[in-house]
Amino acid sequence: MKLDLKVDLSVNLAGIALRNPVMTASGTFGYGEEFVDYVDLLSIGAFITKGLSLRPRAGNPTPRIVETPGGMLNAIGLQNVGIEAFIARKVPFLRKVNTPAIANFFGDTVDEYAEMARRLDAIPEVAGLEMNISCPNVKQGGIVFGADPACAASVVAACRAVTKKPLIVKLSPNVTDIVGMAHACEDAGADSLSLINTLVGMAIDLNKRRPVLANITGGFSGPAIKPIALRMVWQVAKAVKIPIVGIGGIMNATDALEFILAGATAVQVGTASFINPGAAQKIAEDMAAWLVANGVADVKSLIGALET
Amino acid sequence: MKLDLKVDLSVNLAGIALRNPVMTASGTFGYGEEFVDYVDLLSIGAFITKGLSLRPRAGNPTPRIVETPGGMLNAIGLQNVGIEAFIARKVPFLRKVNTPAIANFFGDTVDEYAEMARRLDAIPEVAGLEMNISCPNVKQGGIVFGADPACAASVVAACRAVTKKPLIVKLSPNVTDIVGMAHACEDAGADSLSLINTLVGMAIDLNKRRPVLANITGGFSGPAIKPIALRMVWQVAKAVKIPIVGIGGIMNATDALEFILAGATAVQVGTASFINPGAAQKIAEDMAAWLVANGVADVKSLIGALET
Amino acid sequence: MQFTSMILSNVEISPGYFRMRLTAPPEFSAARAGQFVMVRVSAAIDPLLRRPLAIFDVGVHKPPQSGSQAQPFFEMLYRVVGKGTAMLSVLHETDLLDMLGPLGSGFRLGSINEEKLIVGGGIGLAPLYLLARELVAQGSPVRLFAGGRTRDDILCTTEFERLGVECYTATEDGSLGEQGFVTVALNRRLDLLKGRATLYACGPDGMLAAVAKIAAERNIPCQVSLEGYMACGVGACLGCVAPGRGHSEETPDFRCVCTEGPVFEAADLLWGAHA
Amino acid sequence: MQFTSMILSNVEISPGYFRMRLTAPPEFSAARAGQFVMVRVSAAIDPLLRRPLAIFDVGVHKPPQSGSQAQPFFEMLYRVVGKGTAMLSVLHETDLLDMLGPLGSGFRLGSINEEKLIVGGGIGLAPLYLLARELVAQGSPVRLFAGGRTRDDILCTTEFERLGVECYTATEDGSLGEQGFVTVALNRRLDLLKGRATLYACGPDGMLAAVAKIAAERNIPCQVSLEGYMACGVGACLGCVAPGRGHSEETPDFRCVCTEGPVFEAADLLWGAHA
Ligand SMILES: Cc1cc2nc3c(=O)[nH]c(=O)nc-3n(C[C@H](O)[C@H](O)[C@H](O)COP(=O)(O)OP(=O)(O)OC[C@H]3O[C@@H](n4cnc5c(N)ncnc54)[C@H](O)[C@@H]3O)c2cc1C
Ligand SMILES: Cc1cc2nc3c(=O)[nH]c(=O)nc-3n(C[C@H](O)[C@H](O)[C@H](O)COP(=O)(O)OP(=O)(O)OC[C@H]3O[C@@H](n4cnc5c(N)ncnc54)[C@H](O)[C@@H]3O)c2cc1C
Ligand SMILES: Cc1cc2nc3c(=O)[nH]c(=O)nc-3n(C[C@H](O)[C@H](O)[C@H](O)COP(=O)(O)O)c2cc1C
Ligand SMILES: Cc1cc2nc3c(=O)[nH]c(=O)nc-3n(C[C@H](O)[C@H](O)[C@H](O)COP(=O)(O)O)c2cc1C
Ligand code: FES
Ligand code: FES
Repeated sequence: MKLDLKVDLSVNLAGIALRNPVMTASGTFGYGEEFVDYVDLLSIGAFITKGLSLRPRAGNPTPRIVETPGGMLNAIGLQNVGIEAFIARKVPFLRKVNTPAIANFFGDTVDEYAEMARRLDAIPEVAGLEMNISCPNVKQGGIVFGADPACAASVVAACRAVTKKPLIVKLSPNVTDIVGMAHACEDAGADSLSLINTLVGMAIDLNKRRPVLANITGGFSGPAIKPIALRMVWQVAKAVKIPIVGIGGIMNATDALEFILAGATAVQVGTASFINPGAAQKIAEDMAAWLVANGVADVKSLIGALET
Repeated sequence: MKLDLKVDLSVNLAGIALRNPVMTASGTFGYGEEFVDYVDLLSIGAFITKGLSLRPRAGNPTPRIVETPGGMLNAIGLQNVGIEAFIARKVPFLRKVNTPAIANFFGDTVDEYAEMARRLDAIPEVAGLEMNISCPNVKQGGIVFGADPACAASVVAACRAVTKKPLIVKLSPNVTDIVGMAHACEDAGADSLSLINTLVGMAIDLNKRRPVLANITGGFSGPAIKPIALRMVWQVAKAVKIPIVGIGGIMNATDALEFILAGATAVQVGTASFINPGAAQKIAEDMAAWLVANGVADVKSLIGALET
Repeated sequence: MQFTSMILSNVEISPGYFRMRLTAPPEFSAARAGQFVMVRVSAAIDPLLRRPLAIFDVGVHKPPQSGSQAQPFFEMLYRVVGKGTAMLSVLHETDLLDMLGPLGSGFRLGSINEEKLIVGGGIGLAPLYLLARELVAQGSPVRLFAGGRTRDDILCTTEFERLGVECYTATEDGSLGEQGFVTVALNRRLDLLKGRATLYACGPDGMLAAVAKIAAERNIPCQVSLEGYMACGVGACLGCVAPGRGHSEETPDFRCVCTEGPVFEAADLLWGAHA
Repeated sequence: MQFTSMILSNVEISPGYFRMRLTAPPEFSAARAGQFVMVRVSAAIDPLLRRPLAIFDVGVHKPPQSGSQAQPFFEMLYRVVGKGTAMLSVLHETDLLDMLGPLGSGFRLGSINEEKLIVGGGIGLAPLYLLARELVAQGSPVRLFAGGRTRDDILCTTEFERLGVECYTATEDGSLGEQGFVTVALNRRLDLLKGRATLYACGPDGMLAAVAKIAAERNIPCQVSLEGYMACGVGACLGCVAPGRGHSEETPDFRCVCTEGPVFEAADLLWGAHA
């Protein structure tokens, strides 16, 4: 062990300089403030806000979450304060922290997406945009943007046209061909792809003979989904030229480094922050320790370094 | 509790009379013989053989399995004795047991599938056929039969034409639109649909910087996948008229009954048999006990009885 | 605050109900009645999520031996209902548990002189003992109304009596105290007090709704402690929300149970959605 | 056979190596050297799969008190390498474990008079002690060649010596016994015996390949115990297979380690694939 080795954890994510590759995932870290008691924001690469929309959203009725074997389902229903309140009440906090904040956003129509991108583009405290395309397209009869390459391409292109900020498109895993989706988004102008968003799952309460979630189905996350996420990141990283953000079931530094080997430039920690609010910081620290212990001077040398 | 209640566990699966809805899944129960020390075959509804092909198959190099959080990946590569050896060496055992045996099969081309269906149709000891369409179509450049509705329809129709036995089509979950796949198979003549087969996953050995599986990716099964399976069974059961077999992460009678509530007429127990070789029998017994304790006289009354 | 607790004792006090005492860091003695902890039941991923449990009591154990260090502790009272609580129930002294807390907002104690009527249903008693202690300590008159299905669900009344709290009990099957709901006795007491009292309640939804209704009808203050399925406990997942008074599809008003609650003024909540 | 064992002891015998004694059902005394058990480490789903561990020893404990029941037991020797074995290592007396076994085929003891040379690498010793006991019991001359990286990896030689087995040890760092591979001492002994011996080996792939090569060159019988990633342990999942002698892409010949093995005649296996 070369304990005195200085390791370089920094990565550049489509123009966003990250001091290390560990970010926190949208919807699992609030607007950043919620975790100040547990995570020194200076210890992580960046954090992603809860998904934002033009108008505030109430979200779904409860129960909204349920545990499943090794994972959880959530049907929060994208409850969020809306862009106005975000600017008024949350952005001042972003100004104070010296860590990039990436705004996750969504819409019900292409126009709403583009309007959100335009609004977020104007906020200096927002280092980058992450588009959540796992939302139903109300104009096209509810088909999810992220389930159809053409649909995804059109919404990505619309956002690309109105922002110069780094545009990360977050892919839905609920598709036959994740590589086709990735190509469509890359070609439409995405600067980076993050994956995976949650899988669609369901839980049933046998005794009540009812779904556990008021919304019936929910988004599946946590350690259980890691094998699927890792496979998709590996497939997509081989296929596209833009940097990848690996997400899905990352609980510790080993998991995070596996995603980097599979081709991710950075990772996001989601559900793990619920189990250990300090998870993201711990993962960044343990990653540094692993690099030292293994004599790896630069984490960038591990990106896509899987031998197959 | 009405402990003297006689409960009816029998179900009819597309013409196959099952004494109870609990079957064992293909690839997890050998050819039936492997479990005689642990499971009284008379205590379960039916068992499904390891996937069979025209010629014997060697399968993949090792490692072929790896544990993941709450689940496992396998890349056995469909190793099997082939139809000839099946008839010569395995069918005599089927003759002795008084429990329906369903033959799972696959091919590399539509013709191979049809030839397998024809061969299996001629075996009196085979109560029904389960088609595994999660295999790459060698003639169409490796696209998986089960990933494309038209492709699936053609292979199902070809098998339908050559067998009068109950034909169960086993759906792959690695698709955007499971309901579309289900409709395609129903329309092509399937008598029943079983789902889900394994999801495609991957595991990485960080220290070796290599995939754990020699095959790189593998099929993901076990309790971790239950929420996805349950959701798909519920979606498909609402959409089609033919009976559904629920599969995916079933570990106990509660899980099995949840699938039945979601719309499954019967279930298959897979990975659970590795953890407890007697799992299927125990699940059938516990299911009976649950019906008694809850005053449900007939398990058929629970099929699709979920209140949403 | 995240910390590791060592189990000091874990005792079944009534069939299916356990009382666990654990070591606590010194800062934990500032915990207030109504706050809770999120317990990581196992270091493995099954169960994955932490379990929210109320703080039943806090204290400091001063060992009789001179020279020994005083040991801050806290207690939890829990009912075995599923996997997580079942796993807790088989843990032993010296086993370690990963804790997050104290979380949430706690009860407001209110004016000293007014009589405080505490209503607990079954395991709903868990956050109410520390409340009673705090109210007694500030000199308020306190009465407890404990309800349950059977006598097995009436917990720890001795502990309340030891504080000088008068206890009324009612069980649905009549196996202990009055038969029926404890709200009957509550109403009797309120009739006597002519509407000068503060209510505190924790228990099943039906009981909370009934108590909230009584409070609303008599126009007296009432605080209730809610439950909600929680993932994070720190306001980030938005899983635990409850609809506030003004909530509707058009005018969403969801309150975060883990940070704004679990204790709410009953009047601030929408009760239709709960009943 | 599936059964529940109670842990009788669980002791760290060398850094990172544990020896666990557990109760066994009476039928278990028929277990043969080389057979193994599949241990369910936790009743929860993490870890999900059972862990294969060799049977180190079997016996019957006859308590000194008259009237007490004789208690059949068995032992496992294991090395902490990952999650499952780490969880095993913190279990205590009276903890329960769900077991499947004895599984697999075991060693064939062969002709009585020929000298038996047992080669164990590190934790590979686990199935070899019972083998040595059985060979000694049938009256065969037995020698042990134990190799390891450091002296910490040389296990239980005292136990073998107590059986009357002569032990040779070698470590890669020279911290115990000869420096280097134990196959050097093995070859010396074989030179002396002029090729009349049977070899038994268990250990890392490299050692097994080396021993298999020695046996092939000298044309003497050799049995090896293999490892393989296992899900079921009963021949159903086909996860554990190893390529047999005649295996090729065109002429597949996979052997099932859990049922046909884990002990194989070295000559029946394809060694290229392993080395
Ligand atoms: C703020 C708060 C304080 C609580 N205090 C106590 C207490 O002091 N004593 C006590 O016995 N119980 C208390 N509960 C309820 C307790 O959290 C649940 O009984 C417990 O989580 C059940 O876990 P399980 O694994 O045994 O059950 P399972 O049914 O296996 O749990 C499955 C999932 O559902 C959640 N869940 C199940 N029931 C409830 C419930 N009633 N409320 C919230 N989540 C639930 C679990 O947390 C878990 O995520 C409290 C709940 C909240 C929200
Ligand atoms: C027939 C047989 C007998 C064995 N006997 C012993 C013994 O007596 N003592 C002992 O210490 N070890 C023995 N092993 C190896 C032992 O099974 C593994 O060390 C153990 O499963 C590792 O589990 P883990 O959870 O600690 O490691 P992890 O790395 O967390 O395990 C992850 C997965 O990989 C599997 N795995 C990891 N290493 C091995 C391995 N070397 N062989 C097979 N599967 C592995 C595990 O079973 C599990 O499914 C034996 C293996 C086999 C096949
Ligand atoms: C409670 C919850 C809320 C989430 N909200 C959002 C969201 O608003 N926007 C989004 O793009 N992803 C959202 N996600 C998905 C996560 O960002 C992440 O993609 C997913 O949880 C997989 O990662 P994990 O397994 O590490 O949790 C949410 C996830 C959870 C658990
Ligand atoms: C080791 C293994 C081998 C399998 N082989 C087959 C197969 O040959 N044919 C098939 O249709 N499904 C096969 N499957 C899939 C299972 O039948 C089942 O669909 C899947 O494992 C999900 O169920 P489970 O979570 O209960 O295991 C296999 C699964 C496993 C784990
Ligand atoms: S539990 Fe996560 S917001 Fe309340
Ligand atoms: S472990 Fe399943 S076949 Fe050997």
